[in-house]
This record gives sequence, C-alpha cells and structure tokens, in this order.
Amino acid sequence: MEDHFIENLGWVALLLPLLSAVAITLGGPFGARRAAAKISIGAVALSFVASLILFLYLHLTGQPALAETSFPWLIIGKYGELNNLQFNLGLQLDTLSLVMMLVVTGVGLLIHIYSQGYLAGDPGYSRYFACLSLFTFSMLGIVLADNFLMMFIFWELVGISSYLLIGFWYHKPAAADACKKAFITNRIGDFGFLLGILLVWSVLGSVGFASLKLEAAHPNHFGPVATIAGLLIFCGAMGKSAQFPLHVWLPDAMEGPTPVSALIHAATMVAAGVYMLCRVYFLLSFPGSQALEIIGWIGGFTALLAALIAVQQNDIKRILAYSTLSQLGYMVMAVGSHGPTAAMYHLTTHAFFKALLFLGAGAVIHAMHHEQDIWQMGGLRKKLPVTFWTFLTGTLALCGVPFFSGFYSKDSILAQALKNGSYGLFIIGVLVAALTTFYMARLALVVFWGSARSSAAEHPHEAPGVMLWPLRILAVPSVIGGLLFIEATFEHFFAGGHGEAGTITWAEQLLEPLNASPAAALSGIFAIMVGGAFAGALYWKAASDPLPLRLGWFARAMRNRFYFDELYERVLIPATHELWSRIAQAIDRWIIGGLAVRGASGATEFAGRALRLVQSGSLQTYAFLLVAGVAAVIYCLLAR
Amino acid sequence: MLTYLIFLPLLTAVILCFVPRNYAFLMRLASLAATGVTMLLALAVFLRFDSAPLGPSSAYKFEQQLNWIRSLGISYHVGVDGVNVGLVLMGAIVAFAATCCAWEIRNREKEFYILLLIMTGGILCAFASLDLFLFYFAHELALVPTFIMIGVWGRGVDKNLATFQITLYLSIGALVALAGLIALYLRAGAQSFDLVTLTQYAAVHPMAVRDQNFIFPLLLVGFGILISLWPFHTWAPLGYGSAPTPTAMLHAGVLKKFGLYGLIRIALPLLPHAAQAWAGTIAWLCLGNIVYCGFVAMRQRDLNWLIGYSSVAHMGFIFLGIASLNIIGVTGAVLVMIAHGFLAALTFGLAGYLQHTTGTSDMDKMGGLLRRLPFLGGALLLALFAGCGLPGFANFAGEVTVFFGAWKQFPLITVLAVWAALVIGAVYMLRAIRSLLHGPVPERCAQTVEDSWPLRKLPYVLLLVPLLVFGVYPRLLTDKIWPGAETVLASVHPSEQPSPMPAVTPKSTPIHRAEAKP
Amino acid sequence: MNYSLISLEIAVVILGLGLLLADLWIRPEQKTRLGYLAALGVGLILFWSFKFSGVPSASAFNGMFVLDPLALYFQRFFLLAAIIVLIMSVAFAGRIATGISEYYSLIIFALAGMMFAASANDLALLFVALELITVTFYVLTSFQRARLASLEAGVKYLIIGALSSAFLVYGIALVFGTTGQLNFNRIAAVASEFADNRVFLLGILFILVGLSFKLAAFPAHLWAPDVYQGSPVPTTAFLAVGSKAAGFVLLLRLLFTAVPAITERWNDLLIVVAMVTILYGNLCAIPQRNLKRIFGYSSIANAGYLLMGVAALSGAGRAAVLYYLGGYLFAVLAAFLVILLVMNEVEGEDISALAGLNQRSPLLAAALTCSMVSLAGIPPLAGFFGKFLLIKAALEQGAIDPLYYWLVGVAFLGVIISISYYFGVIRAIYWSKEPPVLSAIPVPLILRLALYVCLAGMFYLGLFPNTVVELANAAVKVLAVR
Amino acid sequence: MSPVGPHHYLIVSGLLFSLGLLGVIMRRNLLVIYMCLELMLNAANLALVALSHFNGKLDGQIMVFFIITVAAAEVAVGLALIVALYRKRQTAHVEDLTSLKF
Repeated sequence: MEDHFIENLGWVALLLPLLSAVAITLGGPFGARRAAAKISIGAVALSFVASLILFLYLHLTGQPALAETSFPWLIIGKYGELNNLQFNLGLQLDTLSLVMMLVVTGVGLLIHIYSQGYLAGDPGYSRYFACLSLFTFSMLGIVLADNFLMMFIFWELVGISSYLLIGFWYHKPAAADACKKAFITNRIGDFGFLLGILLVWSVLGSVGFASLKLEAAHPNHFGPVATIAGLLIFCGAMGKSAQFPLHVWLPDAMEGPTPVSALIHAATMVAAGVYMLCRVYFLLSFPGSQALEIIGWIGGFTALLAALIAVQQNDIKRILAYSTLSQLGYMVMAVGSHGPTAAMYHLTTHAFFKALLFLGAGAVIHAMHHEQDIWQMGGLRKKLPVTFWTFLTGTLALCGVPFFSGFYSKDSILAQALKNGSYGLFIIGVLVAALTTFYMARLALVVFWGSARSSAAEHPHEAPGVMLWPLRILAVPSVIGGLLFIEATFEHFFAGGHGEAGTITWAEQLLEPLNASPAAALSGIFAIMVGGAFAGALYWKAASDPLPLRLGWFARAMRNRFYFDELYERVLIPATHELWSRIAQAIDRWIIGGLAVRGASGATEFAGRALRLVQSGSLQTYAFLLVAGVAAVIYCLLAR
Repeated sequence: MLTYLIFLPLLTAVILCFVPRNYAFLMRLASLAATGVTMLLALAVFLRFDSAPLGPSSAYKFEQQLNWIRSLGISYHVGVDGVNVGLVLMGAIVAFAATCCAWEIRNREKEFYILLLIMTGGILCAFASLDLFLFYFAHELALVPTFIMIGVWGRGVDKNLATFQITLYLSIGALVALAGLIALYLRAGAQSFDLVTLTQYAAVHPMAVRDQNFIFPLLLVGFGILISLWPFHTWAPLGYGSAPTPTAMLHAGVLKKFGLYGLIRIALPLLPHAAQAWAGTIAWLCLGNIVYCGFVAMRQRDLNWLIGYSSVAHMGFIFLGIASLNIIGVTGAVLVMIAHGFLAALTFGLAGYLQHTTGTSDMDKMGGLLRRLPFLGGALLLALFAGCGLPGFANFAGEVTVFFGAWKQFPLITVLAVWAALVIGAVYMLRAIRSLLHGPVPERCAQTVEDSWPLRKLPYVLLLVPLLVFGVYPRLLTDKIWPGAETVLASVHPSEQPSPMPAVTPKSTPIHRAEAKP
Repeated sequence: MNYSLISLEIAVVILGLGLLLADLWIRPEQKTRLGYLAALGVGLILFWSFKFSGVPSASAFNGMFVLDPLALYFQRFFLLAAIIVLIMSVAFAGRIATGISEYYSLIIFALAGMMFAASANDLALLFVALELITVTFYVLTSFQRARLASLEAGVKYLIIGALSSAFLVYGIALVFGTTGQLNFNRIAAVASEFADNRVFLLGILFILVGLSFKLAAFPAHLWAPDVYQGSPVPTTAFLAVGSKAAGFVLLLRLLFTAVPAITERWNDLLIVVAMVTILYGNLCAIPQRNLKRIFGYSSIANAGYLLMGVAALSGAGRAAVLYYLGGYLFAVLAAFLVILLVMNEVEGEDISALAGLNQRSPLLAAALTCSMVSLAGIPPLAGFFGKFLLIKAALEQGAIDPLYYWLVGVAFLGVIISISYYFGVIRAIYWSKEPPVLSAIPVPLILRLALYVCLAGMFYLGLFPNTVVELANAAVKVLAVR
Repeated sequence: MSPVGPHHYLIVSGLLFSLGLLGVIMRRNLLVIYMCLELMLNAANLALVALSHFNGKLDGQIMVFFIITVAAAEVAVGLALIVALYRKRQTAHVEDLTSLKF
C-alpha cells in the first residue's frame, strides 16, 4: 500500500502542474481565470511537497533509487523481433532526479509566488500562470524521465513553454522575435540530440537509461560511435544550456517577464542541459570516448566568452543573462572534466542565487518603472533595503566569496579540473571567477551605490511583500547552500551508491575546500580579490563607464557580444537557410513550376494551335492531305 | 457497417439533388446530419475494431463483398484492417469538420453540399475498399468534385489557373496510377481486381521481377503526383491557395493520403521486389519534399501557400516511412498520415476562417491576431506547433517513429529529414506565428472580432482533440496499425513471415453477404 | 430464305416511305409533329428487335447479310440513336425552312443504311449500306439551304465523301479482282493465298481508307470539324453517333472476319493510325471555341480511342469498342440536345453562349456537365469505364508489342488534353461572366425525357457496367469464331 | 504482241483513277472536281468488269450496277447541292468555300 503510494507520488508530482495548466486554460468560464495564480501555486506547492516526501523516503530508507514505474507509450512489433520499437513513459526516482525536483519545485514555488505580485494587473495574467504550470510540468518530465525518448518529449515541451513565456508580451516585436530565436536555436540543439538518441538506439537497441547502462557495459558495441554519440547528445545540452555556439538566444530571452527569466532562463530550464549530461554521464564517460574533452573545452570557452561580454553590458537583466551563460559554461566544463558531482553541485547552488539575483533585478526594475539600464540607476541601496541586501547576498554567492554557497560549488569545479589534470580549463575557471566578481561588483556598485542618475532612480518604490518574501527565502540557501551536504549526496550517487555519505560534520564541511584542494580554493579566492579590486577602483561612484576609454575596440567588441549575433544573422543564416530557400524558391517557381509544368502545358497548347492551321477550310487541302496520308501508309506498308 | 458509412453521404447527396434550392438551411442541416452520423459510425468501427486476426483467410474486419462486374473480377469489396481503420476515422471526422466549415459558402449551396457529400462518400469508400478498381473509382469520385469546387467556389486571383492546373495535373497522376493498376491486374494473372485474392495469389505465384519493376514506377509516379511527391508538387500550394476552405480541408487532409495508402496497401504487398528496389529512390525523392519544400515554405508570404508547402513537406515523412520498408517505418507513416490529416484540415480550416475574417491571406498584412481572436489564434498556435512536430501532438509520435524506422536503412537521409523536421519546420511555422499572431495589431485587423457563436468553434475543437489524444497516447492507433503493417510487409520480408499463406486459386474467395462481426 | 431476318430493316424502310407518303396528306403546320410519330415508329421497331435476342446467328442472301448478336447490338444502338435524333429534329424544326418531313424520312433512311451496315457481311452490301448512309447525309448536312455554312458543310462532305467512296470502290475492285470473292467469309477462306499479293493488300488498304471516312479517323478525318460545325444540330449528332458506329461495325467485320491474318500483321498500322487520330483530334481542340466544332475534333479523338480497341486485336478490345460506343452515344446525344436547346435561345455557337446556363436551366447545365465528364473519361460515368476497358485491352497486348505502351501513353496524353477542353465547356457553364439577360430556357417535356434517358444511360453504364459488358462480350464472340 | 491480260486493264484503270485523283486535287471548279470523282468511280467500274471477266464470275459486274446506281444518286444529290451553293454564293469555286475553318 505504502509502496504504491510512494510510486504514484512521482506521477502526482509530475501531473499536478499539467492539471493546473489544463484547468486554467479550459476552466475560463468557471472562474479558473481569476483563480489562475492560486491554482498554479497550489499545484507547484503540492508537487514540492510530494518531491520532499519522496526525497525523505529515499533518504530514510537508504535505497539508491525507487523502483521504476513505467508503462508503454508506443509499441510497434512483437517484443524480441528484429524490428521492434517500444517507448515507455516511466519515472526515474533517484537522488539525482529528486534533488533536481526539489530545486525545480522549490525555486519554482517561490517564483510563482513572486509572479503573483510582479504580474498583477497584466491582461495575460491567467495565460502566464497556465504557461508557468506547463513549464513546471515539462521540466519535471525531463527530470524524472527514465529514457531518452521521454526526455526528448519533455525537452521539446520545455522548449515550447519557454517560447510561450519569452513571448508572453508577444505584441512587443522584440519579445516576439526573441521567443522565435530561442525556440529555433534550441531546435538546432535538439536536432543533434535526436540524432544522438537514434544512434544510441541503433547501436545499443534501447532508449531506456537503465537498460542502456547494462548494454553499455559491452565496450565493443558502443566503442566506435561513443565519441560521436556523446557529442550529438551534447548538442541537446548545447541548445538548452546555451553553450557556444548556440548561446545567442539566452540574452535575448530576457525579453520575457523577469520571474520567467529567473525560473527558466537562470535556475531550471537552462540547467536541464547540464542535468541531462549528468544523467547520461555513463555514456559520455564511456572508455575511449573523446566526447567529454570536447564538452569541457566548449564549456570553458562559453564561460570565458560570456563573462567577457557581461563586463560591458548595461542592461541589468542582460548582465545577469551573460552571467548565467558563463556559469552554465562552468558547469559544462565540470562535466567535461569528469566531475558530474561538481556540475550538479554548482547547478543546485546556482539555481538559488541566480534566481535570487533575477528576482532582485526584477524588484529593481519594478521599482524603476521598467527601466533596465544600470546607468539610469544608482544609489538604490537606501531606497530599496530588502532588495539591496538580498541582491548583495546573491552577488556574493555568485562571486564565490568564501562561506557563501557559490564558494563551495565553484571550488568543487576548480578542484575537479585540477584533479582531472585539465590545467587549461583550470586557468579558464580562475579567470572566469575573477571576471565574475568584476562584473557583478560593477553591477552592484553602479546600481546600489553612487547617486541617482535619473529621476526614476530618485523616487523608486519598494516592491510589495509578495515579491520580497521570496527574495528573503531564497537568500537563505544562497548563503548556506554549501553546508547542506549536497555535494556528498551527489558524490554518493555518481559513485553508484558505493561511496560513503554523511560522514563529515558541519565544521568539516565549512572548511572542506581548503582541506580538500587548497590550491583551487586559494586561487579562487585570489581571483575574487583581483576582480573585486579592479571593479572597486573603476566603478566606485562612477558616473559613466570608464572602461570603453581604456580598452578601446576590445570594449566595443565585448559590448557587441563579440559580434556573434551579427555573424549569425548576416552570414551564417543567409549562407545556409536564406540562400537555400531563395534557391529552392527560384527553382520551384521557374524551373519546376515554370519550365516543367507550364512549359509542358504551353508546349502542348502551342502544338494544338499550330496543328489546327492544317484545318484551313480549303477542301482541296483536305483532299490532298487525305491522298498524302494514303500515300504515306502505302509507302510504309507496301513499298518496302 | 462500412457500407452504411460509405453510402450514407452518397445517398444524402442523391436526395439533396431533388430538394429545391431555396431550402439552403435544410441542405446544410442534412449534410451536417449525414456527415455527423458517418463520423459516429466511423468512431464505432474504430472502437469496435480489434486487431487480433480472425483467421488465416482474411485479415480484414467489417468485411463485405458484392459482385459488381463479374466478367472482370471486379467486386464491391470493403473491409478494414489496422492500416486503414484509423484513416477511415480520420476521414469521417475531417468530413464532418469540413461540413461545419462550409458555412462560409453563401452561393449555390445546393451544388456545394451535394459535391461535398459525394466527396466524403468517395473518400471513405476509397479508404475502405479492398478492390483495386473500386479503390480507384472511389478516389476519382471524390477527386472530381474537388475540381468543380475549386473552380466554382474558389477564391483568389489565381482561381482559374489553379483549377486548370490541379485538374490536369491530378488527372495525369490518376491516369498513370490507373495504368499501373491495370498493368498490375494483367500481370498478376489472378483475373481479379480483388486485393485479397491478388495477395493470396501472389503469395503462391509471385509476379516476375521484371513486371514488378515495370509496374512499380507507374504506381509511384501516379500516386506520387496525387500525393505531391517532389518534383510533382507544384499543384498543391496553388490549388490549396485557391480552394474553398472545406475542399482544401478534405483534399489536403484526407484525399491526398489516397496515393500513400495505395502505395502501402497495393504496391508493397503485391510488388515486394520492386518496392525493395525502389525504396532508395523514394527515400531520396522524399528529401525533395522534406528539405526542399521546407526551404520553399520559408519564403512564402501567403498563409495558404505556406500551409500548402508545409503540407507537401510533411508528405515526405510519410514517404520516408514507407521507403524504410520495415514495420516501424510503415507504422510511423500511417500514423503521420492520420495525424497530418487532422492537422492539414485544421490549418486549412483556420486559414480559411482567418481569410474570411480579415479579408486577406497575406501574412505581412496581419499581425497580433492572438489578441483580437483569442480562440482562433490559440487554435492556430496549437496547429502550427503541431506542424513543427511538437510532442503532445500526434504528428510528433508519427514523425519520431518514422525516424526510428528509417534510421537504420537511410542514416544520411534521416539526418537531413530530422534537420528539416526540427529546424526548417520550426523556422517557417514560427515565422507564421510571428507574422500572424504576434507583434502589434495593424490597422486592417484592428476591427476584427471573433465570432461568438460557439458552434463555429466546433470543427476546430473536433480536429484538435484527436491530434492531442493520439499525440498523448499514440498506442490507441499504433496498437491497431502495426499488425496491419506487418501483414502488408509480409511479402517484402518473406523470412519474417511466420507461416506461408494457404494456397488459393483465383476467383475462389467466398462472397460474404453478411458482415463479419468482430 | 428467311425474310424475317431482315424484317427490322424492312420495317425501317417502310417507316421512311410511310413518312414521305404521310407528308402528302398532312397539313403543313402539323408536319413538325411527324417527327414524334417517326420516333414512335422507331421505338416500336426497337421494341420489336428484342424478339430477336437469343436467336442463333443466321445469314441471308447467300451469306451477304447476317443477323447475329453483333448485328443486333448495333441495330439497337442505331435505333436508339435515331429516336433521340428524331426528337431533336422536332425541336430543331423551327430552323429548317421547308421539308421538315423529308428531313425525318432522310434520317430514317440513313438509319436503314446503318441497320444494313450492322449486318453486312459482303463487300457489295458494305458498299451499298455505306452509300445509303453517305448519300442521305449529303442532304442532311446541307438541309438548311438558307445557311451558307450548312451548304458549305454539305459540299465538303460531298466531295470528301465521294473521294473516299472512290477509294472504297476501287479497293473493292482490287480485292474482287485478286480473290474473285466479295463475301467476307469466302475472302477469309482464300486470304492466306494472297497474303503477299500487293494488289490485294492495296485493295484492303483502299477499303480501309473508305471506312476511315466514316470513322473520322486518319487519313480521312479532316472533314469532320468543318462538317460538324456547319450541319444542322440533329445531323451533327447523328453523324457523330450513328455514322461513326456504322463505320466501326463494318471495320470490325472486315478486319476480323475477312482478313484476320492481315489485320494481325498490320497491327502496327492500326496503332499508329490510332495514335495520330487521337493526337490530332485532341490537340486541335485545345484552342477551339465553337461548340459544335469542339465536337468535330472530339469525334476524331474518340475515333482514335475506339481504334485502340480494334488495334488490341483481342476479344476484350472489340468488346471495349462496343461498350465505349454505348457510352459515347449517350454522352454525345445529351450534349447535342443541350446545344440544340441553347442555340434555340442564343444566337451563335461560341462557347460563351453557355454562360450562365446553370441559372437558366440547371437541368441542361447538369446534363452537359455530365456529358463532358463522361467524354473526358472520369468516373462514375460511362466514358470512364469505356476508356478503362480500352486501355486495359491495349495494355494487355503490351507484353507482345511494346508499341502498345506508346499507344496507351498517347491515349493518356489525349485524355489529359481532352480534359482541358471539356473542362473549358464546364467552366463556361458555371463560372464565366454572366450574360446580361438571364431568361430561363424552357425544356419541353419530351426533350426532358430524352435528356433523362441519356443521363440515366451514362450513369447506368458507368455504375453497373456488368450487363452491357457481357452483352458486348457475347456480341464480339461472332468475330472470333469465324 | 501479247494478249490483253488483267494487268493491262488494271494499269488503265489505275491511270484513270490517278487522273481523277489529280483532278480532284488540282482543279478549282466544283463541277470539274465532281466529274473527276465520277472518273474515279468509273476507273473502279472498269477494273471490276475486266477482272470479273478474268475471274469468270458475275459478282463484279453486278457490283458495277450497284456502283452506277449509287453514283447516279450521288450525282443527283451532289449537283443539286452545287447548284444551291451557286445560287447562294454565285460561285462554284472551291477556294471560296472556306468559311468553316480552324
């Protein structure tokens, strides 16, 4: 009885948000529209509770994972025959997925609550919550999926809910363009992902994670294609987690409402790529596979690139967006250096503090009457105290200041890079840490210190309680996230349940980085100090950005995102799709439609018009032609 | 039961001939009633259909056979198996939805409804028929009203050209296919047009490979034209752009699948060697649909043309599934056929409504309609999502199945097809959403309001529901389809066939007067 | 000798003479009605003809005349055609200045010629029957003496007809000269001796040229459009249906009873002739705007299709010819009925005269549409099944001679082209610019009945072809036996 | 000098036939054309009579009677037609008969 309850609880947690989305959409006539927020919050809260119960159950019983519950979604052919295909929908309830679930529903719950204040009075209020619920559902689906296909299904659904939410204010052309860009960029990643799934399926004969794990134990099966399959699957993550070269959509996605940016484009959805990489880590780390190496470098490059760009952005949300990109690159880099634990660790803490930062930014924007340029702000420290303090907490956590959560997770990654011998990645990591501190300090200094640079900044109004409480709550894990044994939990999981968990104490945990890998920890702290010092020197009470004058073209390149968008829009897309579609259209119109189709019919008609000139009306022509015809027949038949 | 299903619309059409033209309302009502009851009957057939085989002699349910032209071995023979039961259901639902959408027809209603009903009957008969001649006959019966409807009730400046082109083009296709069917009849040597007899006869006396290789291209080209296989596709966007809404819905949704169904039902089991020999060619040609037409669709500025090209592009997936010649691919192909039937009908229905409301189909002239028309815009949004293969819609299930089926046979082609499905499809569908539904509301659309009559929404809901239901739980279809697909493919891969067919001499099929009850 | 064998023909001739006599006593204003009487008489003869079904084949006049299922099939065909043409003539009477009763009786005499042609089994009877048809048609075509077009059509028909008669006669002379026989069966008995005799072959060829004039097939096809256009409508209708069918029955008998071996040797000739005929008729019709002229070209094209069945050299092909003619009868007569009625209202034979027809008379519009659809070979009407049978017959031979595939290809091309111009007619009916005046066209009851008969025939043949197919199969058996 | 055989008759009749044919094609006057047609028919008659003689059968000669009769009928109708045309158009030239064309 209890087992059934627990088994089904996963489904309940998954389906509740879907129910909420459906109820809000279809229940319009029954008042569901007005109650949208309550339905949606209720659903996600119940999901959170269910996840919590599941997590505790798992933790207390000490099982590595709950028994899978799955049912066939599509069956073709008899089982065991050559051409058979079976896709299941099933839930994988293990530590990895449950922690992720807790993050998704927990952070999600707070952001739902926050949104209630942020979106109050918007005409699309109920639509917003329906989409948010749909997103939660899809995200939970990715987290819980026990096979590739189910993950792909929810992967796509996440894409579409993100599309809907970015384009929430669809009447704004910028938002409408941004959501389109986001979805298509994601689709490019999904293309690789699906191919990867096909490849894995054709080699290993299954798409279920559990059976793949068993199949992959035979190296000769998978060996030859391991690298390519790994990279194809990574394409999916590249899209969702906005890794170079598919990173361009994420900053534009900030056109959506700020809570959406917080939930989807900072805390959860973009982390799905990293989560997926960790989920299928056993395939990526297959002996002989080069995939992880490449993944690590792509992650590192993304982290560096995004951090550089963030230095010269002026839009508060864009800075945070590039910061997210950079941190995602960090996580991917961690996976690439054989450290899924570190990646998941950073993912978790990052979810807390980045959500906090975005919500804080949202509060600032709210206070500034939707002004997002940081150079129009200034001196908000006094006027928005709660926002300021919580934002500061988030900033410190993001920079990795010791004893904030970010310190531990970031250190974990750097240590992993060292341990793995990836010194190049380690150097990048340190550099990025310095840059992170630099741009975050720049942001905080310009926004909260100094003097007000616009009239809006002189009279801001603090957000309502419904928006501030989530900030306060999120601040807590941002600070203490490093002490929650998250790393140990994941380590335990990735070691296949063999490692020892929970043997260290709080105090050990507090100083763990310094003990475990002092080199990494010290270089991290050094990077923070350098970055902070530079930022302080440049931006303390600055009225305008001094950097462009000092760096010249390099600053311009950073401000213009190293011209990647321009490159894609002016060169890559025209050279691939635009050009080909023009060619295809021309061929279709002139060659197939014109030359072949109209040409054939025109030629026939011309033949008709020409031939009927024979019918001249002259009797003797007819007689002559008759005789000529007879003569021709006689010649053919008899004269030869 | 199938016979009722087929003849209900046809008989209603005949009766309507004798109703004076003033009673337009009565005609609309009668047509709605006829197609509605047909839909319910089809639903009953679908629900009562049980894919377990009845016995070795026949794989078909609800079978009925009556002599028609004895001297040629032609009979009225209908029946369903897993491959066509879903198609019959889809056809009936689309027919009802199309009849609902016919409210926009305001002149010569009598003729319109008569033609619509004939088309419906013909379509259902074509999909249920188990006789090559009946199959072709019924298809033509459904095709001819299309031409007339486009000609008389069509819209747009290109109407005359479109009517002319679609008539000639499709006639060519139909004739070539007819030649193929006749050649098949002659070469098979069974002296029968009956599919069951032919299949059983072919199991014992396989046709010479040379003959197969001669007949298969005829069928491929003939059916290919009907399905708008690249490069025979140019009629489709032009024709659909000019067709009245119900016609476009029925033709693009259902009738067009005739050729594909013909390939699966006739070409694969009866011409197995040729099917294997030609599979590679088909797979390459289907890229023309999937990739090339996708590219062309990206450049369309007219909604009808865009949908037309996207519909052509979707045909490619079905071809790919068929070309893979395995049970996964063929099942996927049938699934896409059904899904695309609903989808095409839905998109053309909505596009027709939009054009009716805004007076244009130029996407550049519209915008922000999601705000002005919440229901319609929402439905269009969902339809376009379904069109770019979003999970949750039946199209996704079908396309993914096709990819899985084709991957092992044609990896390179599948890669390109996946690219087209995921990226190119998304590009043009989202472009349409961006132009139509998103963005600011232009002057011209500022006054458009949605029709408040809830019944107007019925057809769209009716088409969306199966898309979603089959998308969420595709086993409702696939569990029925794959045993049928297995039978169809039995002769293509004889090694996988469990037991040889019993030897049957021609013309010895018993004539079932009573319906076989499942 | 059993005179009952030719009782049908005798009855027809008596009917014709009776009409001429009746003309003397009937008041001028009532003469128009004589047509109905004539139709009634022909109807009675048609009814009577069913007495002969099932009677075994028999011959009279020393084998010159045969009465077999083939002959009966065609005789009924001609009788039916004549009834409808007579009804048409009554409606057309207003356009004929004088001598309407002669017009009727000429139709009856032409009918008699066709009836004899159906039974002719001898070159002499073939000649006489053909000339009976041809000479009456000289008059029928030029009957509207006030119209120059009618006269011109008459003269053209006359000259080309006489020219092909000359070929026919000369051919007969050559055949007779070499074999010494006129009877088909007896020619068949000795034909193998002359298989390589060029004079004999030339004779056969000349006879075929003479027949091709009746068929409106290559090489003697050029007259058809002009004559169809110029003649009075009922004449055109009868020319299109009766005269062509008479040519075919003679062709079938000649080719398959008298010289089957040579026919087989010449199948390439037949195929090429069929191809040229199909292409010529269809291509020239594309830009055509004159309704009657379209039918002239369409008649050529249909002769080509029918020749396909002949060229197939099989029982199935010959049966297909018979079946196709049946469908052709209804379609063409229905079309001419409509054209006749429309032209009574609108001056001019241009296709634009049909504008708005569906509002002026839905029945006429529907009938003409059905006729076009049937002629284009689209289900569910008779024309489709006819073409189906013809193509099937030709494809069947494809394994022997690949030229048949080309023939089928050309036939398909022809069908496609023909759809385009038939379609043009339908387009003119339904969606051309509306004419300024839209008065309803009255359709007299009896014409309405005739239209219904034609429509029913088209649908019946299209939907339930079994009976007629079996009838045709039985009819052509006589050709194979001998 | 060899006796007159069937070939000679055939050659003469063939010449007559060709002569008539040429006349039909080349002469412009309807009446002349019509006379040429009669010439062609008579060529056939000549051949029939001669060959009938050489075959020793009467069938051909009977056929000639048929042909003469039919030709008479044809002439009757044809001349009437040409006269009617002449009345209408005041011409008997074929070039003038081209109102029906294309």
